[in-house]
Amino acid sequence: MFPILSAVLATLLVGTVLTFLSGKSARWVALATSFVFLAEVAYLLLQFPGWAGFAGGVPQFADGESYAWIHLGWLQVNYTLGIDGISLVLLVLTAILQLATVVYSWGETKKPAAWFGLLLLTCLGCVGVFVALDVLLFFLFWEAVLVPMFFIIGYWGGPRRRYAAIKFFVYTHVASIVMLVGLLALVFYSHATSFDYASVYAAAPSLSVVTQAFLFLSLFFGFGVKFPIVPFHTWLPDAHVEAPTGGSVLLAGLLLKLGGYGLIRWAVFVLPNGFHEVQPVLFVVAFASIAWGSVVSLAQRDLKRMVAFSSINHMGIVLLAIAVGSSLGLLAAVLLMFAHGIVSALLFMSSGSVHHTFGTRDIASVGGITPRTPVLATMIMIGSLASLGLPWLISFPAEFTALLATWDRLAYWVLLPLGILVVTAAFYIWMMQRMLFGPEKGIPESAHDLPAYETVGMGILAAAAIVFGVLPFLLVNLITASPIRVFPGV
Amino acid sequence: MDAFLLLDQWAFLIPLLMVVSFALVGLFGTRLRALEWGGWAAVGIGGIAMVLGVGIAIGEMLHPGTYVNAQYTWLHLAGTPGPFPEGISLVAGTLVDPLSALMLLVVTVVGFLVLLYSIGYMHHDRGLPRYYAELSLFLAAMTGLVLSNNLLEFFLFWELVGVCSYFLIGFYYEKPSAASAAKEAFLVTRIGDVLFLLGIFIYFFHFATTGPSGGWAANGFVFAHGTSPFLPTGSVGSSTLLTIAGLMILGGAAGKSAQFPLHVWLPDAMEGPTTVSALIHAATMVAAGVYLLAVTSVFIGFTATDQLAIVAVGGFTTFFAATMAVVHPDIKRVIAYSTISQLGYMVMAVGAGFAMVGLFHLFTHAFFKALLFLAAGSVIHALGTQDLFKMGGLRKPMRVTGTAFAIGGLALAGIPPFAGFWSKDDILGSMYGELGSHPLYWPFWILALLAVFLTAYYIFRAWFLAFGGNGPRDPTLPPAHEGSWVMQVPLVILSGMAVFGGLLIFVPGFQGLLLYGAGASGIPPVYGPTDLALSGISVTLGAAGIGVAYWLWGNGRIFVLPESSPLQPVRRLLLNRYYLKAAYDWVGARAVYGIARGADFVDRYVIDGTVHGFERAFGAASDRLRRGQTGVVSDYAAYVIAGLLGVFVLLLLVAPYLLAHLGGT
Amino acid sequence: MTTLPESGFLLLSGLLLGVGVFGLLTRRNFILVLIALEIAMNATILNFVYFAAFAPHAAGLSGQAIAVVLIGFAATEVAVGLAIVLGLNRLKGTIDVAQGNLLKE
Amino acid sequence: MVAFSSFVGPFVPELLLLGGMLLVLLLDVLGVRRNETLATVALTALALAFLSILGDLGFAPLGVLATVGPGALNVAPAAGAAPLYHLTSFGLIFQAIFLVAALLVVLASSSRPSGERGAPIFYGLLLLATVGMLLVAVASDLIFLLLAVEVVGVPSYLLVAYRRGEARSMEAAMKFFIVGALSTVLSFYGASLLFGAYGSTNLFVIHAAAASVGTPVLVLVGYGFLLAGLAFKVTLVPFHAWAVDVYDGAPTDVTAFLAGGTKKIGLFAFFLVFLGPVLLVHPATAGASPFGGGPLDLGPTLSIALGVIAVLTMTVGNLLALLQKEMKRMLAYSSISQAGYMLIGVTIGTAPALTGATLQILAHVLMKGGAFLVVAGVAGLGIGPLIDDWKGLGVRRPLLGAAFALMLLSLAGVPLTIGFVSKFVLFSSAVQAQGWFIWLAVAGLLNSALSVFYYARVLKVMYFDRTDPIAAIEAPPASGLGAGGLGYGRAAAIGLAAVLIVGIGLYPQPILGAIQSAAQHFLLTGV
Repeated sequence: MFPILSAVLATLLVGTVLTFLSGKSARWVALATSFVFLAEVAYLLLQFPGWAGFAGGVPQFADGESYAWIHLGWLQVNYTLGIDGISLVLLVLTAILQLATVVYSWGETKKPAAWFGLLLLTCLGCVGVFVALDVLLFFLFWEAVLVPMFFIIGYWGGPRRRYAAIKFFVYTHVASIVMLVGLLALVFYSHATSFDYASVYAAAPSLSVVTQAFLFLSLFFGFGVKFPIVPFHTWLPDAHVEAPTGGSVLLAGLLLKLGGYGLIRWAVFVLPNGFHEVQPVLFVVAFASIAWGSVVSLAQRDLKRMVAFSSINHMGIVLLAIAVGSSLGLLAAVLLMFAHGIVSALLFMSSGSVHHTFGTRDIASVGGITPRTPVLATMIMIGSLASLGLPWLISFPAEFTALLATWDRLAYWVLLPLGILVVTAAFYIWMMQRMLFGPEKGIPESAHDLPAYETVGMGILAAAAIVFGVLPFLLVNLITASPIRVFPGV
Repeated sequence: MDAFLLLDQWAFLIPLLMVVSFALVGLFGTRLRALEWGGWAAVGIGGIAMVLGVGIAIGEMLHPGTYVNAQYTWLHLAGTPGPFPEGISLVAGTLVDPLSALMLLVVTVVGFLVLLYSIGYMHHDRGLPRYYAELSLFLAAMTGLVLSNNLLEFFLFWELVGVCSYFLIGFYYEKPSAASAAKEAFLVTRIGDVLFLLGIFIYFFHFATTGPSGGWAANGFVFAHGTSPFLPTGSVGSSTLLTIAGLMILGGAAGKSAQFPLHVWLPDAMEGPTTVSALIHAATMVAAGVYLLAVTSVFIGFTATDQLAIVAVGGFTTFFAATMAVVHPDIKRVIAYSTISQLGYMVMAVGAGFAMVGLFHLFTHAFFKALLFLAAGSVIHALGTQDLFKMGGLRKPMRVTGTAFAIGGLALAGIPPFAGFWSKDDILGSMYGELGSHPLYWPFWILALLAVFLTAYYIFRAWFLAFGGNGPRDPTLPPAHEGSWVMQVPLVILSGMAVFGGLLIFVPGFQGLLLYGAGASGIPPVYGPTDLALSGISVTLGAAGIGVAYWLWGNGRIFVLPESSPLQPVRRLLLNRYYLKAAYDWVGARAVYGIARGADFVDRYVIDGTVHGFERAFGAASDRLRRGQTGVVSDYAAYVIAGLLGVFVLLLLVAPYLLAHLGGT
Repeated sequence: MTTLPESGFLLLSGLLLGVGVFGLLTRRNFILVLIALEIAMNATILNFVYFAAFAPHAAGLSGQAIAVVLIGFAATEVAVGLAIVLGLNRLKGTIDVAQGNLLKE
Repeated sequence: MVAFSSFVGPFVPELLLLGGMLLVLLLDVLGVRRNETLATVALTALALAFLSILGDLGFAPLGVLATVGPGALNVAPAAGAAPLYHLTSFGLIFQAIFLVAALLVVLASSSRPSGERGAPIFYGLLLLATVGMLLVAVASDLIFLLLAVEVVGVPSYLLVAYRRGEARSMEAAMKFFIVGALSTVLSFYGASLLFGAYGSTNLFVIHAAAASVGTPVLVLVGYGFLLAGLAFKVTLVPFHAWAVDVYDGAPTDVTAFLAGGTKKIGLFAFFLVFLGPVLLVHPATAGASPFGGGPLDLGPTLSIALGVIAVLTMTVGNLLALLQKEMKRMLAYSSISQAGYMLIGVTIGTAPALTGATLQILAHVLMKGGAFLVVAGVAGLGIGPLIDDWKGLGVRRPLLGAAFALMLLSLAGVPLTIGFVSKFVLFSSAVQAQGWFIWLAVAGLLNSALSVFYYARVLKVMYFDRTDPIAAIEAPPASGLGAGGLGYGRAAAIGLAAVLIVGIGLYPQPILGAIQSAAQHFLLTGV
């Protein structure tokens, strides 16, 4: 059959190259690429046959491809691709975010060719992570994402961008190194016949529970830093605050999702017994991240930094939902990843626009912007309300399911995340009170409402937030077309 | 006849219509040349909605106790391993039953009247389209909430009304006080919502497999099945878990219905336009909490402990809020406190198991409280101030308003035959019946009784201050005048309801409505001697209250509490709202924010500091080593020799040791 | 540890090596360094000759042959060394090995 | 004819290079000193040698060039025979790698300003050193091996100093010579001790004997001396101190040759000397361990020592590079740490590990050699030696910058580059070997993570730092050479390296396959 997934990757690759070469008109090429990519994802959705269940104890994938890559007998690496509901949902997210980001940064004047090229490259890496079904291939894309992001932060970023870029690169690289050790040990200690997901999946149970636990921990660390988990999160605020808007959008919208996806696909599914052993650790970390992210956000004066910390809180909930380790929890986790992808992207775009409209992101020094910039204010409102988990907006169904699952597993511990919901609401509402409402303050004469392309870019996301908030079931049915549906729970 | 039941199938049109209105006004409102047009559109659609609502209510009256459940499945997850073996399905649907019919009547009627009134009240405001859009959205959400046929859907609308209230309170967002009031309202109710969520969780899991056809989860957690509650009545028993669930529900209700201790937001919510206060913060949204309790008690049920807790909260709030109303100088806030207090009555009734009695008071209260607010609204509209002590002698220039306010006051004070009398007495009477079996209800019942006196006192204190005497006390005020007809018509209609609304209980259909469900006892015309005695007492208390008010404030008198009076500290305590607001502000602004700042510091300098520590450590090591590169060749040669010796140590000592003790490879 | 009957020889060669290395480490004059190197080299050569004669498994003449080769090699090495000495001397006017530290750290 | 081919055949590449060298010197005598001419001669010799080696390796299209019959490879000698040299496909692969290094350097130098004094000497010595490298790859006798190593060493002393006018170069040569000579003495001394223990310097004999005889302390001491002596070439810590000064002081093209080329012969020497014993699994019969924990086992003992040194090397190398201000020295330190990775291969001693190490060696030839060639070229553009002098280069010279960035990323082990693949295979083999070897993988990976820090710093300077326009770059290059002042030859060399880095990084299968099968043969005897 036609290798559609390779075609998708090829599209982005070619698009990237062309964008790099096309100088001034780069944005058009990038836009075209994003549309083609969108179309391909739509095609994937249309012809997605649903989940084929297990064969020989190994989960099946759609649109599978596999070609020999490195065969040394002891080292059997293949180029293996495939998707199920989980990857598909995240592909949809990627497509939406890519389009929105390209449109939003339409006005980029600083080396546009490189800018748009790197944007596409980042998305390429993420797509690769979502469709790769081979340990090496997965890790390859996983690492490949770092490089373009490094340049995006370092070249287009804010005043401390150099420091932030290097910190981001080194910090996350160290994490992926630990993860790589875990993956290699997983392959070789379980005597898997190849690096393919299937053979690893089949071989893993042969490992002793203790080994599984250690492997799970090492993988968890690798994926966790991407989440990020407290206390290994400090790369995130710097990276976000210094990164250019488009960079933050992809960083929060996609890169953080890699961690969640990896944890589910490569750790939870493959090492359920090890997972069971270390589950308490995950709970503790998750609670810490939820509480810490939210409480620290409350103290931030910089809008962007606040949103960054709220990401820690939300990804903490994702982690909690995963840690619950039930079918329901995993469903919630993926749903929430999608939701957070959309919402945080919207919020980062908003703070970017705030920055170049009012010349500062300091919440306390700008006020009453609503009359002057109604559209921007509306976007901020939608973003904030969605992010604090308001029903009818995308985050709610996800958080609701997540907490429902948590109650099922942890009973009254759920009060902690529930209580934190109030704090989360507090800092968003407080921010809106100070920035959007009240008498006008600190608004330069030059300030005018958003340019059209930014409005469209954010509009796409806002629309997504509302549509999927009213009809989350579109996503749910897709996500459950995966091993999640029958995950026995640990 | 059955045309009405047919109508029930189309109940979902009501929220839908209001959504349309929302979209219409929201998107094109600003395009319309005369902003009022947007308003009129909303009023028109609201009218249609009202007709539908009234129709449905009538239908329910003609066929008391029927359920009409219209739903379609949104999502069905086949049985997953874990908590929901039968699978989950989520449904969207409408349920028309006595409860919702009554609520629907209130919401649509008051809603329409307020929409109409606003045309006049808001005409000068440039934010008119936004106003009507938000109001329409609110009505959509509120009717949706009323018609919800399952707990999840209920919660969705529950939150939506909250947001609308948030935006409407902050309607004059450029006013800092309004912005902060909106924030406060959102956050305080949010606390309730969170508890509510937990309650939902507990119910979902506990009853996942209870009930017919595959259990509750498989049927979308709907309230009703056929013509009876889905969950078999009495399935609650007295389990601790469900007790906690019930308390969580109470928490949610307390947040929305501004019950102690989550009441602080409602008085401040008066920053919104008076119309909003009338509709949302008197008649409908704040009543949603009571409605939630009623629905829960009917379809799920409370344990005895829950009931006691609910009664306690309600009864205490009734009195507690009334005391604060006694001293307040702001006309709107007085009414706001009275709202809290009246909601307390309803909560108490529902808690004691008289859902319909509570809703009956909700019904009457909605009208006379809306009336009071709208009346106050026209006063504010005319004078531009809310301070009672500046007003005075308004009864002459504003006859309609003055009368309306008086009628509302009488109804509130529970003077027969005005509406309030019937419902409030009903509550006190039916509660009294329970006192025997539940002695613990006594104190709260007594508090509620005392509140009757306070109620009558403060509302007429307000009336005398505003309308009594001759001429305003503050000469700078503009000359008062009546509002346009759009403002007067609603006042008249509502006055009508405030006068006769209570008498509806003698109408068989309506009675049938009220007779439905638990707590059928004690509803007129089942008047026994005790009831009469009780009525006597409460009426006397009410009259006394009015009398005292006249004695202190009548004919333009101003009663000033002497500085020496032992009551001064009490007065201060009341004026400062028992310092609860201050306490909350302290917790919010000092404690929580302080913790946050501390956490931020730790994050920057301890956690991130550690990262930098690693950086520095490596740097230091690098420096040390680099100093070894002296550039002197004999040093390098020395290193080589040292290395040679090191290799010998490795080969002859270290490696053998490791091999011997660690077993090597 | 296994001992060769004539481990005295080993001692001798070891001593030679030690002297050479010590000289190399302590002498600052390039010429003396070269000489030290020669001494150390001779320890090796001595070893080969000696082992060829007395090693447990007699290896015939190969030891001597190697010794000869090594003598030749040592000579070439010294030659190169001297070339560098000259270059150094011409450039810096000194052959003090400790002088050169343009390059460090 | 048969006799001829069997005797001369194996050495055709060496002979070709010697011929090239003589021709260069002859041209010098004849007064032909045009740089291009000399470079062309050297290039031709190297290329021919390269092709003939590929032919011997039996690459289908080049089979005709084979100078030894395909049967002549990997044939273990008759028992008791003690050949001086032994043709293995593994050795040939290394010869090919060495030639690649030499080719890159010569190609780059072909575009150096003409008429420079000592150009003929440069090419001549370079070819001579290459001959030595090729000999190392076929040696099967300790003395032959060590002499071959010296055939590389002695010319490289002079190569460093061939620009006689430069004090830095001269000083570098002096240091190089003294430490080098010392190491030579040590390694020969070690050889003599082994000769004493086994009565032979032939590696077949030694390995076989080591397998049976057991481990008298004399043997361990001998191996210790050899280890120390050879460690000098491989720049293992603490035998590394000379390397940085020499790499720094030498003319950068020579540095490229030293770092990319000669260093590797040390590793091959390690393979020859240590793999044999490391592979011995039989418990030794004699020489109980001083700790009474059973017999002193030669293989594990050596492998532990090597492991410790490997970790020490990579760690210290990285730490030294961490804060380095000068580009050349930073790269020098980084190549020290890279040596540590390669040593892992010997430590583990399995075919997979050897494969990884070999690919790592090839990778290092391309990355580090290429990097130094870039540095030389950039110096030609009038940019200072400090890393900070490279400000904005990546933006101003996109292609050159991209190539250099690529090499750095490859050094850091970022995917889609040969550097990643080699590290991946190497560390996989460590994990696959299990036991305590997994800690080698952990140490190596953490080190590569640490190294990312200083590579990223260079990228930061090249791309992110604000640039004050440097006339030397804006204005037409002083050297007046093509390819924007680099010269076409150098540009070609750099481009070639970059292409190989990515190409092999994307599809390493053929090379890895060849290496592994060769390694398996090699490990049968360890020679």
